Amino acid sequence: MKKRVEDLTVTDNRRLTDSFFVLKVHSAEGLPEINPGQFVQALVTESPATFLRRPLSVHDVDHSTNTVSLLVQVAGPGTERLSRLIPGENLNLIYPLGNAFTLPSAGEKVLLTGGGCGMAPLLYLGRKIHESGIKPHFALGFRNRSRVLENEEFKKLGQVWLSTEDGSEGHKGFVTDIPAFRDEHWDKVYCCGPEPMMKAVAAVCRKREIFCEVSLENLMACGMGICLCCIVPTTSGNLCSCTDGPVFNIKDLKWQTSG
Amino acid sequence: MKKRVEDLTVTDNRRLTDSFFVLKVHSAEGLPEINPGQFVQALVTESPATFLRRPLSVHDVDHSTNTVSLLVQVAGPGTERLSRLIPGENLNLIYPLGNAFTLPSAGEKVLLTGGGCGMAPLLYLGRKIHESGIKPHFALGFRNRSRVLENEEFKKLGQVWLSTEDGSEGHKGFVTDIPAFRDEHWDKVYCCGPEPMMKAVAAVCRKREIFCEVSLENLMACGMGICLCCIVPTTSGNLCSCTDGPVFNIKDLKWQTSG
Amino acid sequence: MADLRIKIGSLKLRNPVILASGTCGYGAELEDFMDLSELGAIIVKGTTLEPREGNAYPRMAETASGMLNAVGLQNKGIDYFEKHIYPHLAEYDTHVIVNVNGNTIEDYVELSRRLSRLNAIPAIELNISCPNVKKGGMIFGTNPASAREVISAVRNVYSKTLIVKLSPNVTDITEFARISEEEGAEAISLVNTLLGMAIDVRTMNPKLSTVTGGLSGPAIKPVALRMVWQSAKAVKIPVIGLGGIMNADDALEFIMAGATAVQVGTASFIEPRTGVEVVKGIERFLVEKDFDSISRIIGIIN
Amino acid sequence: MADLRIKIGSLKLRNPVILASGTCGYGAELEDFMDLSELGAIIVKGTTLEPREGNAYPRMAETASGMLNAVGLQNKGIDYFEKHIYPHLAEYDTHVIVNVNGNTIEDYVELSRRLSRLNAIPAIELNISCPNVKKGGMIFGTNPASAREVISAVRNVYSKTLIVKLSPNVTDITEFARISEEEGAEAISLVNTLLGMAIDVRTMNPKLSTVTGGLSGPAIKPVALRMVWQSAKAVKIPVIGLGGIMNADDALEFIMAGATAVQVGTASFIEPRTGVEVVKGIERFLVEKDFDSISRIIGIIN
Ligand SMILES: Cc1cc2nc3c(=O)[nH]c(=O)nc-3n(C[C@H](O)[C@H](O)[C@H](O)COP(=O)(O)OP(=O)(O)OC[C@H]3O[C@@H](n4cnc5c(N)ncnc54)[C@H](O)[C@@H]3O)c2cc1C
Ligand SMILES: Cc1cc2nc3c(=O)[nH]c(=O)nc-3n(C[C@H](O)[C@H](O)[C@H](O)COP(=O)(O)OP(=O)(O)OC[C@H]3O[C@@H](n4cnc5c(N)ncnc54)[C@H](O)[C@@H]3O)c2cc1C
Ligand SMILES: Cc1cc2nc3c(=O)[nH]c(=O)nc-3n(C[C@H](O)[C@H](O)[C@H](O)COP(=O)(O)O)c2cc1C
Ligand SMILES: Cc1cc2nc3c(=O)[nH]c(=O)nc-3n(C[C@H](O)[C@H](O)[C@H](O)COP(=O)(O)O)c2cc1C
Ligand code: FES
Ligand code: FES
Repeated sequence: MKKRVEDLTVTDNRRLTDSFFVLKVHSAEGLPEINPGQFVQALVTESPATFLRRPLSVHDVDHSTNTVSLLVQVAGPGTERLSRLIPGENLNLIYPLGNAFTLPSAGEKVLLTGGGCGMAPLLYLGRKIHESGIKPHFALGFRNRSRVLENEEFKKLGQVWLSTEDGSEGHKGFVTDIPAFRDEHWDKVYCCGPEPMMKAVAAVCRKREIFCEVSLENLMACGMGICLCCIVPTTSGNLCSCTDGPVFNIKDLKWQTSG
Repeated sequence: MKKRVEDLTVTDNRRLTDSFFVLKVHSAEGLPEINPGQFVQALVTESPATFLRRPLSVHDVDHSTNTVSLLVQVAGPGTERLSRLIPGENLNLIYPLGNAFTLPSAGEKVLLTGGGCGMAPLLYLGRKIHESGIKPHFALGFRNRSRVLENEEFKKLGQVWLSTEDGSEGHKGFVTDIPAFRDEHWDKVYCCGPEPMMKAVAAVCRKREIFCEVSLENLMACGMGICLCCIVPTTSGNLCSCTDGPVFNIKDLKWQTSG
Repeated sequence: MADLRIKIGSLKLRNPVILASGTCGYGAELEDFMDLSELGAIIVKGTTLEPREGNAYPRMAETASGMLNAVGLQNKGIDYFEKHIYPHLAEYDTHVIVNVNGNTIEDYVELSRRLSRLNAIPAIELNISCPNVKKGGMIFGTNPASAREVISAVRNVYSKTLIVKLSPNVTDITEFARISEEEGAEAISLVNTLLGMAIDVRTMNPKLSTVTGGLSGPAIKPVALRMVWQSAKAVKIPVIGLGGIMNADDALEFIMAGATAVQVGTASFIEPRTGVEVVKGIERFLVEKDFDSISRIIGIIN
Repeated sequence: MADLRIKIGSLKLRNPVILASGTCGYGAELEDFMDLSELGAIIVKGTTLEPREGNAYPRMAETASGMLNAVGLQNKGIDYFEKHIYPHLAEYDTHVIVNVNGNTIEDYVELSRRLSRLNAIPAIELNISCPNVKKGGMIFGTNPASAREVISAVRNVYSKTLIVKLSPNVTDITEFARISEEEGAEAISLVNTLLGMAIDVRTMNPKLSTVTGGLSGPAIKPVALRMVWQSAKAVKIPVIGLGGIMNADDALEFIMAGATAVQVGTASFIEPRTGVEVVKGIERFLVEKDFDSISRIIGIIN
């Protein structure tokens, strides 16, 4: 998995909601191996407010068409500019970056949980798990019905439970309020979402002694392990979330358990 | 002629040659009075390399459609970005800026001479002179045939002589080599072009004691007379080329005569 | 509605937004774009005793998120100012402050004395930080003893509001902040431009006729903000913050770092209405966050 | 073809392009993107005697054309370096220089002594300019007496090539350049980062855990270039220029201003191949302009 810098070509840019879009980019060189949980560093040209690259998780990969999908939320000038890319334009990426989720062993029962743009890596993870012969389960949390994202894509791979904070779709509350999450047996839980959500999920998993990996979204300057800006305190000292992560087993993180 | 900051709408962007294009922008507010020789300060958004606005001469004005034309040469990142504007996009301008050419009195015989992007203000100047009942004459200089710009537009207004450095069209040499320029009587000569050209024209006019105005393209930070960066040494001290100019009578400039 | 009024010594401003010297001419140049009375104050062009032509062209170069200038205090001198410019300024419904420059201490003193007689000028900004002149300017602002001497001398002859404008081209900005306070300045403003340089690689020449010039714009904002934060903790007199302010958020950063007021400089070149936009944006922020007064957020960052 | 070779003291580099400390890890991290042997040298991570965890998160903030960092010299210490990292570095076909840091003069001396024993490390860069540590670092680099003391002490125990990395956060950079030369440094490198700060207006918190941090990137280039120009005129030892170099033109500006070599820092975060692109671009420029050697343009701006 050699890292590379490459101009990929935008093939599609689809709005999901007001602030979310899915960007598809094609590699003329042919994609390298990419593992679920890895991310790209996207160069935002034509934005005076964007000096550094922007880290984005790999949302999905189609090796047959050499296409990578990114699920992006407009958060500021960088993502706003990306939201206006049109098919045919270039997007320069450094990729594939970071470690990956630990795939489950045969016969394990797994839950993939997340919300907002944190859902991004879960689709590709779910696909890989599905390909390995395991049916993944998803617990996805949203603010309200109008924020629900890519539900149908996930349903193709496995069972999906939804939660919304206002109860306008699925269970009312947070992902940790979804009964199946609390009650059923899980061998592995994977989580990516806002920090409070990840901490809540981690707290449940710690208590129930479930293997749990989370994908962190620390501020990054380089994404390649050369700036040491993205550190996360772990039981083995400060680690880089761009090379030692972004995926961490919660047992290694020095999070105060909460929730 | 109050100055304003306004978002105008691009209605047309036409390539003339490799590096020249004509941009048309429409004012929804309605254009103010604009005089030939005045310029705009164009804001280049979406270019990380462009911090300041870019000064551009008013090339033409159509009050009936509230449209301003700009004749622009790609010189660097700012003009490059402008060259890719598409109809419907906004262009933010501060305008109208600067002084203006002194229009001829009835019956005067006038020559408008220039080359390259310096030709920009001559079309609107020629149009205004034409409207006033005087037929303007044009002496336009280019590197070679493939660089000849907007010839036809000028021909609609009056007689046009061309020169090219390689003789591939019109007279071989510089505008000052055009026989009519040297030999005929001129009441007023107006010039805008590269500095060596303006100096050569000024030298001829000085010798023949012809009224001559040139339009300078000094580096500008503001265009509104508040930075004092665009100064030009004159017989009355350093003047701002953005407010006291860009048009200057050669008798006021402290140019060493050459050519 | 939030209360935007602030005080710089005895000078009351209706809001904390001031146009910076050398970037707003004499105010008149910007009247097409905005109503100057919506601003806290304007600081007019750097003024000297004698008329000055400034430096040779080229005087400016664009840089990444900023610009270099080498204007060198071009102005027509105090006589011309008093006779031809002051009468117009006296009619503005905003405070007009004059930026004071000199080659020698005597120059500064004489000019301040002259300005103290002009009723409609309630304050001066002592510029000991101009990087674009051979004599005076930054030489005073980077040497503690000279800074002390010139501030003290001017204080002796000038009884209205005295603001000292500091240079960022120093190891320890707080030293100069303290000296200003000790010598009786009612406020300090910082920063002036950072000394910088640019080369045209194609022609192999410096881009400025003077080789070096003053760097301004967003590029310098992090440095300016740090110095304002340090200075605000070092002295009790108000700090006026500037350097790269392009919008209300930038201004709020300075205010939170400890600035009682802010100045808008280079931004006016790109968007002449920046000053009034900043006023509006600050007010909007305060209302949104439920602060009844600007004083609630001055120096909120410790 | 043009001759790109240069010399830093007794150290011969195949070209003048070096990766800057703290921005290229230990080199290995960039091997996927380029062949390190195409570079003049690499300067590995800031190293200390004891292991360090660095500062708390958040450690970085993006700014206009630049970034602030507050890494604070996170590294595993010299023991770990010697045992686990050095063996790998020793195999590179490029010069590997170590950036040396300490809290006290004794730290600097002891670390330099340890490094002098490592055959594959032909030079050290004495970092007296790190703005992100409470003790040592910039305190040495902004005080002339301390700077002299630490350079002299290290010079006594280190006989290979000694480069001193200067802080731009000073009133007069030439003073520190001269002190370095007087105390026997074979070269100076400048600039380290400018001390800056940023505030998140929405949360009303500083963006860095340490409040202030080091500003790097194109924003600081005009200041860095000016300091290199001043220093190159002040001393005879080679000056290594850095600060905001993103491409060959930027590097050429530094070389024309008097730098014998240049370092690429923050640019590698955005385009990891910047170093080799700069080498190619410099060569292209020399060929186009018909210069047979890089030495023809070093300091061509006077
Ligand atoms: C490993 C990783 C994977 C990510 N995956 C995705 C994804 O798949 N989809 C998605 O929409 N977002 C993802 N993010 C977050 C995304 O990088 C930021 O939203 C983006 O950088 C914001 O840039 P901006 O210019 O639009 O906004 P800015 O104005 O730069 O920032 C807006 C907000 O985003 C935060 N932010 C800014 N830069 C970064 C950064 N480099 N890293 C993290 N947060 C930042 C800021 O603190 C601020 O709160 C990921 C982040 C990381 C570290
Ligand atoms: C009053 C005035 C009227 C002008 N009218 C026209 C016009 O009608 N059509 C046209 O094509 N060009 C015109 N110019 C020149 C035009 O402003 C520059 O070509 C443009 O600013 C270059 O910007 P850039 O980002 O593309 O290139 P840059 O990389 O910024 O510069 C490329 C070259 O242009 C010069 N330049 C850069 N900025 C300026 C500036 N602010 N003023 C003058 N020169 C600059 C630089 O020195 C450099 O040599 C005019 C300039 C002035 C002052
Ligand atoms: C073109 C120009 C001219 C300036 N002239 C003066 C001056 O005469 N007196 C002064 O004190 N500062 C002068 N300055 C400095 C500004 O007032 C201000 O301190 C500096 O530009 C930083 O603020 P900014 O980044 O908002 O521009 C000048 C700045 C520029 C860009
Ligand atoms: C994240 C980061 C870490 C750095 N760490 C060090 C360091 O350990 N030692 C050092 O001397 N300089 C360090 N620097 C400073 C750079 O080497 C360089 O001097 C500075 O960034 C200016 O150059 P640039 O603008 O090209 O980045 C660091 C810079 C950054 C951005
Ligand atoms: S982002 Fe640079 S080391 Fe992780
Ligand atoms: S460009 Fe600013 S005064 Fe002319």
